[in-house]
Amino acid sequence: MTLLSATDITVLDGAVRLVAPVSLTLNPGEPLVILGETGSGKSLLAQAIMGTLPASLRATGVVCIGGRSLPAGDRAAFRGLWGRQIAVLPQEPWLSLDPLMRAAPQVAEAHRLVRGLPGGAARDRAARDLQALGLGAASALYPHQLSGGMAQRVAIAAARAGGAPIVIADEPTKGLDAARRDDVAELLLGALARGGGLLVITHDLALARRIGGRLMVLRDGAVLETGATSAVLSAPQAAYTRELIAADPESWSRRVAPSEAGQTVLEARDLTLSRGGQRLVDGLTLELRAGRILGITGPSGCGKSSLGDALLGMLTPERGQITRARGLAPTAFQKLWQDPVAAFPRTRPLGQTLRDVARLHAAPPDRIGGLLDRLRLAPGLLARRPGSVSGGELQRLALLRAMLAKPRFIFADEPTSRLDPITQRDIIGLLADLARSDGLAIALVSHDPVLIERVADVTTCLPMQEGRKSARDAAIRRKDRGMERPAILR
Amino acid sequence: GTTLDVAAPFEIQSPEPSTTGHIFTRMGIAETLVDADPQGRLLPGLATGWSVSEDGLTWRFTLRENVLFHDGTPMTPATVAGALEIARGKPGPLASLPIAALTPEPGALVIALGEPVAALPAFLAEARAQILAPSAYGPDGQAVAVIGTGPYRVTSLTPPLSLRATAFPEYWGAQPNVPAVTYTAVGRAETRALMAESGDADFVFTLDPATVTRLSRSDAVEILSVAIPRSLLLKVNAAHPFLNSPEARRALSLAIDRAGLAQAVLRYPQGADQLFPPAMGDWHNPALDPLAHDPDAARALLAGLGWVPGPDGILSRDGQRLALTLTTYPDRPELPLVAAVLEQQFRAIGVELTINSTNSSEIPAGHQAGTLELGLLARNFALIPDPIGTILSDYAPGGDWGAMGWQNAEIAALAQALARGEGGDAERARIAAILQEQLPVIPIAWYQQTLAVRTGIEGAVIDPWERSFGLPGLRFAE
Amino acid sequence: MTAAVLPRALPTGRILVAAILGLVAAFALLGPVLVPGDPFAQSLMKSLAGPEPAAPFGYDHLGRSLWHRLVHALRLSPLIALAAVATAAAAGLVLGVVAALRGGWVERLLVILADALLALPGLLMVLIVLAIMPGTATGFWAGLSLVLWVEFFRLTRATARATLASPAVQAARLLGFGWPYVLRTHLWPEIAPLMLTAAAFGTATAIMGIAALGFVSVGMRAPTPELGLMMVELLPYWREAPMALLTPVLATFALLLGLTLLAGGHRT
Amino acid sequence: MTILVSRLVQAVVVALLVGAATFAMMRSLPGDAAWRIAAGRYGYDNVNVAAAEAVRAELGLDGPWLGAFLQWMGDLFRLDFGVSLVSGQPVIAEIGHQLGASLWLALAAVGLSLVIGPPLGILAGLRPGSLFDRVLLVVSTALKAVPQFLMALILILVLSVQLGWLPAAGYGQPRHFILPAFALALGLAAVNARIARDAMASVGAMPFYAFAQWKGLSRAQVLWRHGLRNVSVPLLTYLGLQFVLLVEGVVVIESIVGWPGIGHALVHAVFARDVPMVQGTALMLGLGFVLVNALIDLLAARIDPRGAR
Ligand SMILES: Nc1ncnc2c1ncn2[C@@H]1O[C@H](COP(=O)(O)OP(=O)(O)OP(=O)(O)O)[C@@H](O)[C@H]1O
Ligand SMILES: Nc1ncnc2c1ncn2[C@@H]1O[C@H](COP(=O)(O)OP(=O)(O)OP(=O)(O)O)[C@@H](O)[C@H]1O
Ligand SMILES: [Mg+2]
Ligand SMILES: [Mg+2]
Repeated sequence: MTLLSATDITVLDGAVRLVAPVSLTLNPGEPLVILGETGSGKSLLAQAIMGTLPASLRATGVVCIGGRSLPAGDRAAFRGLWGRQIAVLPQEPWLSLDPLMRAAPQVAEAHRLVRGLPGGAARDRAARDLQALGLGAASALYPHQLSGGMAQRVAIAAARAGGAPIVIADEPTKGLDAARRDDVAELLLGALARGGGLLVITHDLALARRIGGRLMVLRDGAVLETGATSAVLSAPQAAYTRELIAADPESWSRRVAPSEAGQTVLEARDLTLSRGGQRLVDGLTLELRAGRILGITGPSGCGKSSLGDALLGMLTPERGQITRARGLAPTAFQKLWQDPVAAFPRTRPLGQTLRDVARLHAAPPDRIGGLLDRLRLAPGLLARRPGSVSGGELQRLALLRAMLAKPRFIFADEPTSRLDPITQRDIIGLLADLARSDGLAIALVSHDPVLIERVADVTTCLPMQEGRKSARDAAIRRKDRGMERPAILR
Repeated sequence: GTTLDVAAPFEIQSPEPSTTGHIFTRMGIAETLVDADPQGRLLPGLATGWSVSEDGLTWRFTLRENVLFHDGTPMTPATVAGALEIARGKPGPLASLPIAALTPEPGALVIALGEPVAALPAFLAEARAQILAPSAYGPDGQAVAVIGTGPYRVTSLTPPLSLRATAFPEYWGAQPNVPAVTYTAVGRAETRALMAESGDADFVFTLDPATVTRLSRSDAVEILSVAIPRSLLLKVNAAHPFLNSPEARRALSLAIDRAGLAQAVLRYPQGADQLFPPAMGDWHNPALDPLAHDPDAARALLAGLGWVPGPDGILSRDGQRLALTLTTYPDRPELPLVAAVLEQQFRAIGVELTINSTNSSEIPAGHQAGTLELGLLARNFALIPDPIGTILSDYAPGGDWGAMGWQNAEIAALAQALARGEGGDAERARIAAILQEQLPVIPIAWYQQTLAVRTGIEGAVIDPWERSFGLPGLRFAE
Repeated sequence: MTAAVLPRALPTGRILVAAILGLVAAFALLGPVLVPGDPFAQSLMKSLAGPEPAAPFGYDHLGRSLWHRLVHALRLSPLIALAAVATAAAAGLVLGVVAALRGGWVERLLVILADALLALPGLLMVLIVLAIMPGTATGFWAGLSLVLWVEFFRLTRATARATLASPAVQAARLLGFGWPYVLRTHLWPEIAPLMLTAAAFGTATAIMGIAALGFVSVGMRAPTPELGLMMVELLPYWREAPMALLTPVLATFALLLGLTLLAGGHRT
Repeated sequence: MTILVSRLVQAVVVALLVGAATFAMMRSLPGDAAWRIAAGRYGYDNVNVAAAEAVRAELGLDGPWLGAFLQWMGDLFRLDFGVSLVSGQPVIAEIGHQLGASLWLALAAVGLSLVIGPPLGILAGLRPGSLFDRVLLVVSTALKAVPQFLMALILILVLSVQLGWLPAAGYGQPRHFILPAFALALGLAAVNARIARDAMASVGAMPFYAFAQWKGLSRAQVLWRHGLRNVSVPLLTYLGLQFVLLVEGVVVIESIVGWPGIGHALVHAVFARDVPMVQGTALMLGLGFVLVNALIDLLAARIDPRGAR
């Protein structure tokens, strides 16, 4: 018996078709994973199935749930299913919890109001749910006191408290590191074992492997191929799927460094960094040479970005020395920000920003055009603002901007964190080329040890300082809030 | 109801008679030794009678027997002397009198003067000469409570806006008809008018001209209006080089369209054609040549003084523009209005006027400093029920609210004689004539006092001397 | 999310705002051209008379043409208000940027000062300034500027702090740009729309304040035509000549409505 | 705790500012203070040289500069505001009286505005862009664009004169409150409604609001359990700032309806150059603002544990 079947779901924005007719079914105990390019319509498809599409979009098609069949366009009809039939897992768990309510009541209220348990029993059930998820101590905390992973688990408990058998999760591991990703996968699979249905959207191949079941690949709003997850991942049929899988860092070949190292561009000796009263880096010594790539890894919040700030003189070290090579202009030291959108003036067309930099550094008039070609960027992008180009494009434009300043050193902070594997591979490849051709010294930060291992000549792994394990969750939380809030206010 | 609500513009500052006494006498709470009728004739008050010695220096006031203060203590010659002693130590008319001694005697108070003052009883009829019980005063002489002898006794006093009083059962005179009264200070004329209209107040004192027109059509209230001894006048700095000749002042006077002003702005029956209004009885001189409106004559007078029109129509002489500043105050809402009209009427004869509507004290202060040019003001000639007190301080020879930079020995002599009790109608007529000819101040209008009484309240009269609301005489109609 | 709402809500609002403010401005500028006349000239005989070709809105209690007084008033109050808002905005902008750039005790001092000023009712401060400079446009300008700058300062400082600490500014500095460039290209675009909103609200507040003070007789000096003063003067005649009173009331209302819509439209 | 400390600093600076401003006012006002005070005390009919000199002698108005200032600030910090120049009563006593009257009026106004504004605002915020939302926008903007004195007069004309439901002016009985409180409340409610509407619209657009519905709660349950609480925080914060607006309204309204409150006293004191009264009232209002905001800070911190605002 199928738990859910969706037939010919399309999503339209006015006359623009964002999701072509797509059909899918969910069976008990058999998860469905959706993979696909950024912007291919994965989220919209899931939303159409759950009746949670934004009001500006229109959907057609039919969704059958629990023997009832509902037109996908009729949002109101889905209202009664939420919590009772479908557990909707939010994309951003820390934004999905009421910031002014403690964790336990957010779970208990669903037990009481949806499942109809009396108040006391609902509280007991909520406490047991949280206990089972290893959150016993967290039940009286407010969401802002929870780490991303904890918030994720509270949200799952709350979403499932109504007793819905079907779980739909959109990128449940976005922004999480490997350990945390596995925790979440375990949780999702645990629910599945009791005969429920599970739909997971992701572009993390490792997660897809872990979930198993069946896989569906989307591109441009249409299904490219479907099949058993293990089968598709090991023997993809479509060219795009093949490319997607091939772009995974796991399958990159190791980069070969040029034989002779260049001069020392930057040197840090016995560097000790603290931030907010916390020791981040203790007695670190490193040397950056022209043409070489220094890989920097470490868990989230261990101080990778802070190290970059220190190397670029934007953060005063507590102790230690940073020496720049003599004769280099101050602007020869550049940085690629972790969040590229935030590193450009929000309201200025990109072309104008680039021209300002070119003028300041007396770059020849055709320099921008040349670099655009080299980075495979369309000149038309220059007329747009930072918010209206894709993440991959902007990350390359940031690189272009840094190149205009004739840098000798670039600190590249997670330059691919939000990209799908193909775009990620392109950018890293480009950086490596630059190091070789221009004799650039590069510090490359990533939380993905595989990626660093494939690209870097030297690797520094920043350890999480002792006694800061608990602070780590707080750091994640703060960062994510910091990134999300402006988007809402805007 | 059994309570009568009074609304008037005056705020209650404190129980102190020197600042707020006029409210207490108006409300029938405190009384003075001497009383006055609407014609200004003096009547017995807390004193049943008075006499003066041959030389005019010793006055004897026989005090009323069996008068109780509101705290139950009896009024005695000593308490009366004490109250007056405190009163004359504070700013007020009494302070200016040449009193040598106040002596209590059995059943009477004897006042010894340094020089004769014929109007002494009138001075004692003024609100600040009210008699309060000894317990009303604090150790420094400031009043801390209103403990008077009147028909009403204060039950609650909440400065700055309200007061309640009930009939005092042991009052020496007849009991009032209305057992309880309240007083509310309402600064804005339009709010007072609305209170009258909506029935929130039974007795509303002082209405603005427009309201009178409106309320007189309403069935809910009755409007009472009476001419009072108060004039709206233009105080002139006669020492100012532009204004130091009587011709210049007459030219300004001729520029003023008093009839138009009275009808359109003040809505009075007529404008002022001399300084003293008919309400001042024998001071008003019907034989005087009335002041007229004649801009052409005004222009001719100014031309005679050497003023020639400039390109913008404003006159100038020896390179100086005929530009003057007129100081006035908004406490009486009609004053800025009249100022605005004057500005245009003076412009018509080539005089430029800048209006400075400011605190009322700027006029006497400017007088003292010699900086005032023109002042538009409302002068009450009945601060005491005998105008001689005001005439003396304003025109003999000059004073803060009267003549400025102008002296006239004849007026001074006449007024001082009148004050001593010598002379009569002829002297008064002569004073009026001199003022009419010299125009140290330019009269503009005679005031009308107006009040609104809710229909169904009988017995309301207006006291032109602004001493009493006449509450004890009021009655709710059946 | 909220963006989905705005596009539909704005255009009607914009048109309304433009229509109202345009009408008021056109009247203030072109009024005397259409019907020549003098706002001060009195003819007592025409006191409170109805409209006629020379005075399309009729006459006030002193027989002055309401049309011309209104024209004058609609120039005066907005002029004072705009001058005050411009001063306040400039002061707030400069001090706000200085506070955000310099930090330290300069910032703390300015913040404390602004907080304290915020705690004092604006009307009171204008009253105090007006007590020192009575009845003059300069007094109003000074008092209102003193009140209004706080809002601009707070806005600027908050925005500047966030912006100047942003990676975008760090990047510009790394690339070698000076502060003038940063302020122009990074800060100004962020602040400008906020400033516009605050300026529209500030202008409305100022006009309302001038009128309110006129109402408690601390406003402009008669016979200067000012909206609040006109209302006070005509109020006693509300029953005799309701249209005369309504004229300045409606003009004020239109002006304030236009400005508040302008400000509110941006804020939501 | 830091909330209280920063509010305390604010209070001290308010006191300094008020002290310095009123002192400067005392010294730099045009015209002679003794004359002004005499006019305030004795009325325009009776102010003359004698009265002005009496005042001058009594108050010692021509002292040296710096000593007077230090004395002034010293008295201020001992909460000794001195004696009203006009009435001769201790300023503290006078303010005590008036503050009560204003406070009740203000509370009534705020209470009324909260009953009117936020519910309408929330209703509109639940459906942003709807007809109701737009009507509310226009109505609230219009209400905000009516000067307060006008609002009071319109209400008096309609409610007292035409309908005779309420007294036009006066003080003392509960029914006297309704009209002035209502006049104040309408303006406040217009703003409250906008704030509530914007807060509701943005809360409604938050992921957690949608998530609460996805958990299976009904619309009403979500609004009640998650909407109101989150809307209340910005509303509360704004309420603190509104205090300033309220004070300005109180000044105007009190002078119209003859309310014996602090706003009324303030206007009079400024007119009459009663500087100790100006100082006392200004300080009370300033400290009142600080106190109200400190309370609101504490309350908001209880509702919103994130603290960082
Ligand atoms: N509310 C909307 N209005 C109009 N277009 C939208 C809207 N939401 C998404 N889109 C567009 O629809 C397309 C599909 O979006 P969707 O969010 O489903 O992508 P996705 O596959 O989930 O991508 P990602 O991996 O980045 O989450 C994109 O081109 C996107 O720009
Ligand atoms: N501006 C700042 N002020 C104070 N503390 C900060 C600041 N920026 C970062 N921190 C703290 O410093 C620590 C290290 O932050 P950093 O951004 O360097 O980590 P990271 O290794 O780059 O982490 P991620 O992988 O999440 O980017 C965190 O605990 C963070 O909370
Ligand atoms: Mg998506
Ligand atoms: Mg980082």
